[in-house]
Amino acid sequence: MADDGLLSALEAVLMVVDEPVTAAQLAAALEVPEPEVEEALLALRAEYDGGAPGGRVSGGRVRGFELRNLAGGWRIYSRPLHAEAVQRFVMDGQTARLTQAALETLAVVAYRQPVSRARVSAIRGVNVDSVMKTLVQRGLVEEAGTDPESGSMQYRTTAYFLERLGVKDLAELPAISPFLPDLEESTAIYPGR
Amino acid sequence: MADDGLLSALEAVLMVVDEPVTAAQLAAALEVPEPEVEEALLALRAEYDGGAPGGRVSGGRVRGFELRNLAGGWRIYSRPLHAEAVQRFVMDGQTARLTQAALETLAVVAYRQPVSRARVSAIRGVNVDSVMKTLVQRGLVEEAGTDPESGSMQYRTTAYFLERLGVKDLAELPAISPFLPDLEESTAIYPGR
Amino acid sequence: MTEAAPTEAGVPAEEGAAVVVGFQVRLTNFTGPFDLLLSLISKREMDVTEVALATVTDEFIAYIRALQEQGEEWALDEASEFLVIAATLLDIKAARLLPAGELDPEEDLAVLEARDLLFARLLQYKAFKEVAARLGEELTQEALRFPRLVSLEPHFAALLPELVWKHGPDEFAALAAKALAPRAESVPPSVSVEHLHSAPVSVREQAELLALRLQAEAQLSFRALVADAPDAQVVIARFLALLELFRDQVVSFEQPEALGELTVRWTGTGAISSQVSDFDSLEGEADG
Repeated sequence: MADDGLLSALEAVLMVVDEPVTAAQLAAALEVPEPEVEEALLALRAEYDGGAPGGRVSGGRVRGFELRNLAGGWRIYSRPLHAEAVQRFVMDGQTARLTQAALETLAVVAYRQPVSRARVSAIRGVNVDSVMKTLVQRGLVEEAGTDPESGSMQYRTTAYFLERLGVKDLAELPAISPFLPDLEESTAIYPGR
Repeated sequence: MADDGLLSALEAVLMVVDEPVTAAQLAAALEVPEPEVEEALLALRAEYDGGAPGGRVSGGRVRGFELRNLAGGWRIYSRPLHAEAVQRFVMDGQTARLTQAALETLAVVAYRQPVSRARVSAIRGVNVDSVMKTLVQRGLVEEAGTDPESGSMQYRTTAYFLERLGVKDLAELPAISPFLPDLEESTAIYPGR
Repeated sequence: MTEAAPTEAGVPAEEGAAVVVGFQVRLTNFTGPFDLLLSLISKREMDVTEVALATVTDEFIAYIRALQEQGEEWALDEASEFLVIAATLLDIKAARLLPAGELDPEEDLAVLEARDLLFARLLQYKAFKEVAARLGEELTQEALRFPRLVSLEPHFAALLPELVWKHGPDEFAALAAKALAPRAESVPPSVSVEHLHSAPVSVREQAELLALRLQAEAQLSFRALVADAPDAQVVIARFLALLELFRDQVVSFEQPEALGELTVRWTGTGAISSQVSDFDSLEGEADG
């Protein structure tokens, strides 16, 4: 069970992080073995959620903030319940909604990565060049080198995408239809060509 | 005595704001009378320091963060007790390299200064609040007063930036294409912006 | 073909539905041909089946035609994607209009393959569309949380390791040029020709040619009408042209027995109808 000193030191470091931080990084800073740090992080998370951490008798109140493990790291967030109040102080364009075209393109990249623009275009039935550029610019998608066979640029989603989505890794993405045909790039649906 | 809902909402805001905020600002945002907010802030501070807040039976543990009232504003800081761990984290964890996003933001500031954050965001198509913060923190960019028209804060590059780039003054920056349109519009993948 | 353009399809509009004053048809912007096709199918509450495809073909064509008439500014490369789908739909429909076995086995197979591929692509798109909607919901939900992102306290900031800087003035300028360059949306649309593997055949031109021949001869067999066709595409174009002419009630068909000789008779009066084909006028847009 994590002791109060470790919990407190972890909190102190979490106050200054500006991107998700791994248990390993925290362990290095605190000079404590990583498993202990992991256990303490879980205890903190439970405590902020109103639970009784590590063997304590009673739980506390639900905090206005939460500790989450996303995109491979831990970070403190405000709780969604208070979004309205927080928004008045944090001017942030993050809440801008993606268009359907952007979402669909992002979805194809997420589930087919690494993937070329041509392949995404074939799946969506439209040219995706400009939408892809914007997704790259928004930091949700990045270039992933060229395909050795075709020489075309491949794309993948970023850690920022995972963070924005609120998941730890790609394996946590919602399942897509299991019957999905995996069609190759061919756009040759026209007969006799 | 402050109720849990108010404590939680205050925490949510305080956890994510960068600048100290006053009780009056918090009261306005939460639509709660200012004296109640002040009472709640004091209760939070006591709680973080390990005391028993507002009539509760037992105190909790001392938190790794503390709520401080400086120059009339409230903000959460990491507790000095753990400064050593925080220092180790800052020194190893932080990358000594600027991210691509930071470099591009710096480039826009260099060639469009003095320029507001909103303007840089519009040019880059992404929110630049946090990278601008990093650039200021790194001493590459500084505040250059408010724009008389819009009242927004303007930014410019620093002497340190010129030094790192290896040029004597801004006039020595290589010219870039004169055909670049000065586009303000925001990106079309976000509806209604 | 039905002339009723679809209105208000049940799919969220992108950047708002395009409405032009003075035109009664309200059109929704779709994110692509599959989106439109799915919407048309779901509007009719049908499964993705052959029947559904044949039934919605007219609406699909009518939709893109209405877009055109409305002067809708849509990207040309997207238009061509719509046309590829439209062409496939028309082929499937054409195949259904024929008595079984009329096409030679090779062409028949090609139509079947095209249909199956279209089904597969449509199903694939449907799955991604559904998962995209879920991602959208989750992103929206997640946007209610704000990460703690505050500047370092000055005494910690002072400890940051010295910045590694490797850019010279020219590299930095190149970076600036890239950062300041107009974004993708400002780039004029370009036409993708990836799917054009051979020169397109104009159904309209073929229709005019057939009409002239039929007017001169009064009646001709289909075999005779396609005898000089250089390749399969021209045969298909002429066949489609005949369907259009039949719709315009200027030709009639006679076929005494299944798989027998098809006789085409000119029944029109006066000049050749200039309204030859929905499909062809669209094709003209794509290759013109």
